Amino acid sequence: MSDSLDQIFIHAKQWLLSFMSGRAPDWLVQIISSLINIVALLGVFLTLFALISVLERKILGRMQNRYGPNRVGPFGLFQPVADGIKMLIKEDIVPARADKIVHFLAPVLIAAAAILTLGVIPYGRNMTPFTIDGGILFFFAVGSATELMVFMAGWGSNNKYSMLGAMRAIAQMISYELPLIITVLPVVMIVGSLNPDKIVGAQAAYSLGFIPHWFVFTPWGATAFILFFVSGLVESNRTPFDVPEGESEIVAGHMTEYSGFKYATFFMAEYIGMFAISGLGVTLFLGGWHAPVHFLEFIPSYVWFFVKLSILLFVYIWLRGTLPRTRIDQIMNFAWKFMLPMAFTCVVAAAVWHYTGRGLRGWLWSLAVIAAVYFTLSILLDTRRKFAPRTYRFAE
Amino acid sequence: MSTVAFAVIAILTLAAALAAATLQKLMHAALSFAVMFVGISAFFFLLGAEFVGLVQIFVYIGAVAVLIVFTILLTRDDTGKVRSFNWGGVIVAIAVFAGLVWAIAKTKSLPLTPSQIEPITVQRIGELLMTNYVWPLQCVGVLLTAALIGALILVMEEKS
Amino acid sequence: MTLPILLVISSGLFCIGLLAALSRRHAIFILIGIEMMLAAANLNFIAFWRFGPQPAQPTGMMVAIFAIAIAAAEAAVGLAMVIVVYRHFRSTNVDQLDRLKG
Amino acid sequence: MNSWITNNVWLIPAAPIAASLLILAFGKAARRAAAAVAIVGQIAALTMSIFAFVPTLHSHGFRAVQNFTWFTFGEQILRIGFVLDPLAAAMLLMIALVGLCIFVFSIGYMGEDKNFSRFFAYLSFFSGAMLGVVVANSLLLLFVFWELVGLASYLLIGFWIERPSAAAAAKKAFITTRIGDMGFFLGILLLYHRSGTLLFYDGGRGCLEPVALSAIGSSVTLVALLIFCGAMGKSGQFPLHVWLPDAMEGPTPVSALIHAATMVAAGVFLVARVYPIFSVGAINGVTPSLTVVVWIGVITGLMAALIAIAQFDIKRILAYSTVSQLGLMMVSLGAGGVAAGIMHLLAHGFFKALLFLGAGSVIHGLHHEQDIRKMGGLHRLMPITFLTYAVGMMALSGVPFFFSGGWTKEEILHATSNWPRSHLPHYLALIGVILTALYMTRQIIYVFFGNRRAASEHAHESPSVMAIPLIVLAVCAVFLSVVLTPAWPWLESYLTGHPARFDARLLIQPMIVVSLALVGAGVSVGIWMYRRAGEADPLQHAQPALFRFLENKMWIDEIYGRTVIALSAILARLSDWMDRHVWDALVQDIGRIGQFFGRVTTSADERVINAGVDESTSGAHGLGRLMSRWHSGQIQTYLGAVALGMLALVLLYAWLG
Repeated sequence: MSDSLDQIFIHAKQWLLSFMSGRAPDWLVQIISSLINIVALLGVFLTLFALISVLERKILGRMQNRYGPNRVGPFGLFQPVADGIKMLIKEDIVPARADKIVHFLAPVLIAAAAILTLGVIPYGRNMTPFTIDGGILFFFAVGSATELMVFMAGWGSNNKYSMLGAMRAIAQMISYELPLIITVLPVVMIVGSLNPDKIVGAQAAYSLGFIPHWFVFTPWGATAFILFFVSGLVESNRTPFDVPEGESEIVAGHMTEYSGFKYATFFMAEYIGMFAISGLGVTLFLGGWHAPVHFLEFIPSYVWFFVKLSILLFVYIWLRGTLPRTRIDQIMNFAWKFMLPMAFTCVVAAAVWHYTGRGLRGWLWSLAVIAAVYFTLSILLDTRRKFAPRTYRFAE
Repeated sequence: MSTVAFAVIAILTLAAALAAATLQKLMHAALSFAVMFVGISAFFFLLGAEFVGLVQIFVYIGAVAVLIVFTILLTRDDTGKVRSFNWGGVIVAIAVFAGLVWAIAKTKSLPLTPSQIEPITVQRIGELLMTNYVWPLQCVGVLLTAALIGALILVMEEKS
Repeated sequence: MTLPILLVISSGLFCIGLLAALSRRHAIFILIGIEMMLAAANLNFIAFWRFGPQPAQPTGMMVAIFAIAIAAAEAAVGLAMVIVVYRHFRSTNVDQLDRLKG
Repeated sequence: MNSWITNNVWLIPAAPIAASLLILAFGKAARRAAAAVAIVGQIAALTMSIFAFVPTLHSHGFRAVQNFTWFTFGEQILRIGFVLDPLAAAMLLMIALVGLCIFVFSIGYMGEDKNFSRFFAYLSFFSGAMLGVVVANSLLLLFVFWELVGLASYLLIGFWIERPSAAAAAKKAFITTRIGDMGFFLGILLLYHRSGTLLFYDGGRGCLEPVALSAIGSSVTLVALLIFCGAMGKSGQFPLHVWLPDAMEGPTPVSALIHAATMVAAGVFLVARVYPIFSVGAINGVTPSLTVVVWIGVITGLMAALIAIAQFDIKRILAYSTVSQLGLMMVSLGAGGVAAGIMHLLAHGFFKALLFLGAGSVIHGLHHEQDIRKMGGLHRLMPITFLTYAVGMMALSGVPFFFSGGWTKEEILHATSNWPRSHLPHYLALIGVILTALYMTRQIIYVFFGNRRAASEHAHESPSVMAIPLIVLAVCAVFLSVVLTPAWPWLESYLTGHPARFDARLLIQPMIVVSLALVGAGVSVGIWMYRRAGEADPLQHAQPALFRFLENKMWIDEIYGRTVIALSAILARLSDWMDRHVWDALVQDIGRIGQFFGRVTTSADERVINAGVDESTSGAHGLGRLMSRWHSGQIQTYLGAVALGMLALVLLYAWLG
């Protein structure tokens, strides 16, 4: 019973394809199969996008002691529909001096890249849309293209705010891409594969029946996960790292000159990027679609995935409601002086964990490595002085 | 199917390359350059070298193309507007192309079909990099570090 | 998809790269051309590996990977040099850069 | 038996080289650290050398070899390796110990130099390379280290680069030794061509082992002589000796380390190492190549000893003495006394380093005065230096019984007297011994006795950091004689592999008497001649023409200047002329042809313009510009030429294949 529920979508797809087999040539079947995957992916994530966009506003509203959208539909749930219609029928303005082709291509490509990254994440048992041997590498390869698109948006608009925003965005994205990728390294090292399915598979076991073997429960995994999450925040330009868009400083960064549906596309790409990076985090560190305890395995795998994804998304929104925006120099310093060394430490700690037998001993050793580097860094960076409560002196 | 895909990719790649070489606006050329690398990566995928294709996208689109557009931004000048094209280069390029094609056509022993192989997994590449190719790998690491430091020192503003 | 066609394509790419490197006056175009030629060479490596007698040994892939890494280093240094030259001469037109003495 | 060091001999040269790199990485400011690192590296090398020495004691004819593949190209596999045998072990010990003494001495001597740390980096580098020469088991690897030694020597001679004379001396040393190395390299190539291997010992297949030796065939004499060319260059044998005296421009510790104890010995060591090649097909121990070695050695030894009598620079005297002693070693090797030659080499390493350091101490004490005519009466002011110097002098002169040099010299004389080809080298060697005693007596009288002259007014004894190495070396120079005596020839048996027996009767031999008499004669003549030596040399008074001849080093430098160097200058002028008048004219003509084409196309252009086709005018204009810009200096033009060249190659290849 639970098994059939788990595989219900797989069976449905096979049922659909069974009409075709024998009647259509093989390549057509292949294309149809891919198309089904794509349509399903788009359907799920566009719905999720709509849902999250309204939920974010609701949750932020709660946090800021106000209601948030509550006019359209029950609890304001139809708000995204209304927004979508508004965006569609708005006038599409292209600046006169803009580089028209580039200006047009930027949102299209950025959305395409964001959606492509979704393709390699395993959403449930046997539910990876596209199995590539180097799936993780694919994710980052496509993800890194985003920078170019952001640049295109900034350049194509022929506006200095756009250009400034794009430059800021690229600078911080490039800086944080390093820790992002290096924190993935320990997982890849320990699993010995770049294939997301294998990475999820490596986290399947449980100790004593209730401690899952997720990588986040090892010292290096926990550290790497935190670093990964922070880098993910930067990569998706979310608060507290939303300098590129910084409404109060440079209007809306590289999206300043976009309106109507193009703007909506940017918005969507940003959210989808966020989903993708959270999904990757779930896959790499939080056991993918595995249940947190053994006896809960009867609940379908994709449910678990989306539960974990939702929790991560909630943290994103929570952070947005909590933290102020950081300065660009703080962001850069943090990336190069703290994130990068810590990310390398994770790699070392994972190696230590592996060679001391992956048991309790390895756990303690890798904890020691990370703690040692952490405290050394905190001394070197003089955090005690820099992050002490400020004392204000007023003119007397 | 793969023939059609091959033809499409070939046309796309060559068109993008031509655009990158001849477009008047530098920025457009740089973007076409990125498109061309997507095309080449697609070739790599078709040929079964997925890993190399991904690395290519990663390095060229994620890093080199961004570097190029940054450099374009930092070196904007008006001399770019002057129409400056060297027709001698065209002749040389065409001559070289003709020569190469002639040489290819003249070589009779080129195989026409790829032999069947197991797909090369990333794991195998990793093992090779850490065993047979470990010294080249180290050398490339040193080279990249040196290039990084060298580039930084080059562009550092002189203290005045 | 046969080896000769692949070779023709890659020589086409090579020659377009050559065209960019020879014909355009802007230094960045020369770099773009060189990168293109390197990419064409990589394509050749992969093609020869795939059609060669020993495709089980991924030598061609390995060479291509190293070539990509080296090309990246070359691009970084080359672009840095373009920036320095621009700062010095206020120009990136290689026609004007024929003095050995700065 | 096989301790770990026999399997890791490479660590011994690696330690000082690593120290050198470390020092260079520190930079200029870290003076104390530089000296400390260098000395630690040297101590490590010394310790490992002692460990390496121990297993060679246990069995006679011990030899540990490790070979490995360096690289493979095509069918050829190039293998290199390291070897540890008594010869190598004894050399290791000597080099490491002498080196350590000199390192310590240098702390004092170079104390005020601003490039202190660079000096230690070079010294360590040199020491490592020299140790590498000793343990190499492949002629190629040996050659690599040999060249590194040459490089280190170049850097150290020219250490005070701001002095033009030092720079010139460094260049001279480098180029002169390069001439020899050219021959050496040709010899290596020929050897590889004939025998197919460059490994010395390779389980029966190495080039010093019978199979390969017989494969070399008739060209073995040529191979041996070519290799000897290298040895001549490094060891300062006539006619390539001219660089060694000039090399004294370097700091004195350098002279001690490189140009007395170790590097110049490399040539002798090389001959000893590849001795099987020299002695292939020996009849009665005589081969053509060995005969050449003997005569070269004799000429060098006698000539240098004569020149040494008429020099006034304290270091130059020692330098010519070194040349002379190296000649003696070569004679010994050539005459069949391999063990005697090597023993003299080891003993010479100690006492000559001692003498040089003593000279350094004097120079230091006299504020960098090197002219012996301005010294005098120092035996009271610098007692330690004087005593140790006297020990060195007696060892060098060959005073028997108590000093190492005496026994080894006696062995050499013994070997030469048994040489069947001719007795002339033997007699000439005897004259050399007398001359050695003579010039050393002269030097010591000038420097330490007599009146205090100009420079010795403010002399002072050197600090202990310089005095202690002197004492250590002096003790070595004396106590080495214990293992050298004919009564208990332990070192000889160790080197040759025959067990030693103690036999006190052998202490008294005819040769001992002869050499005692010779030394006595030399010393007493010296004392008699120089007892009242002042600013002017007595010999100069007696035989002005002869003295001038000797003082000017027999005009060999001048002869070279008139012949070899003049010839190459003529050649240089000739090629300069060719460049100016032939090649340049050719280039200009080609340029004119290009211009002509340009003009042709320009006129064609005008007609096309007249025809009024706008598109093609710009094309033709571009073409015309391309043609007239043939020599423009534009990077893209060059790129295009490269592309065309590549195209030509491709076409050629496709056409041929």
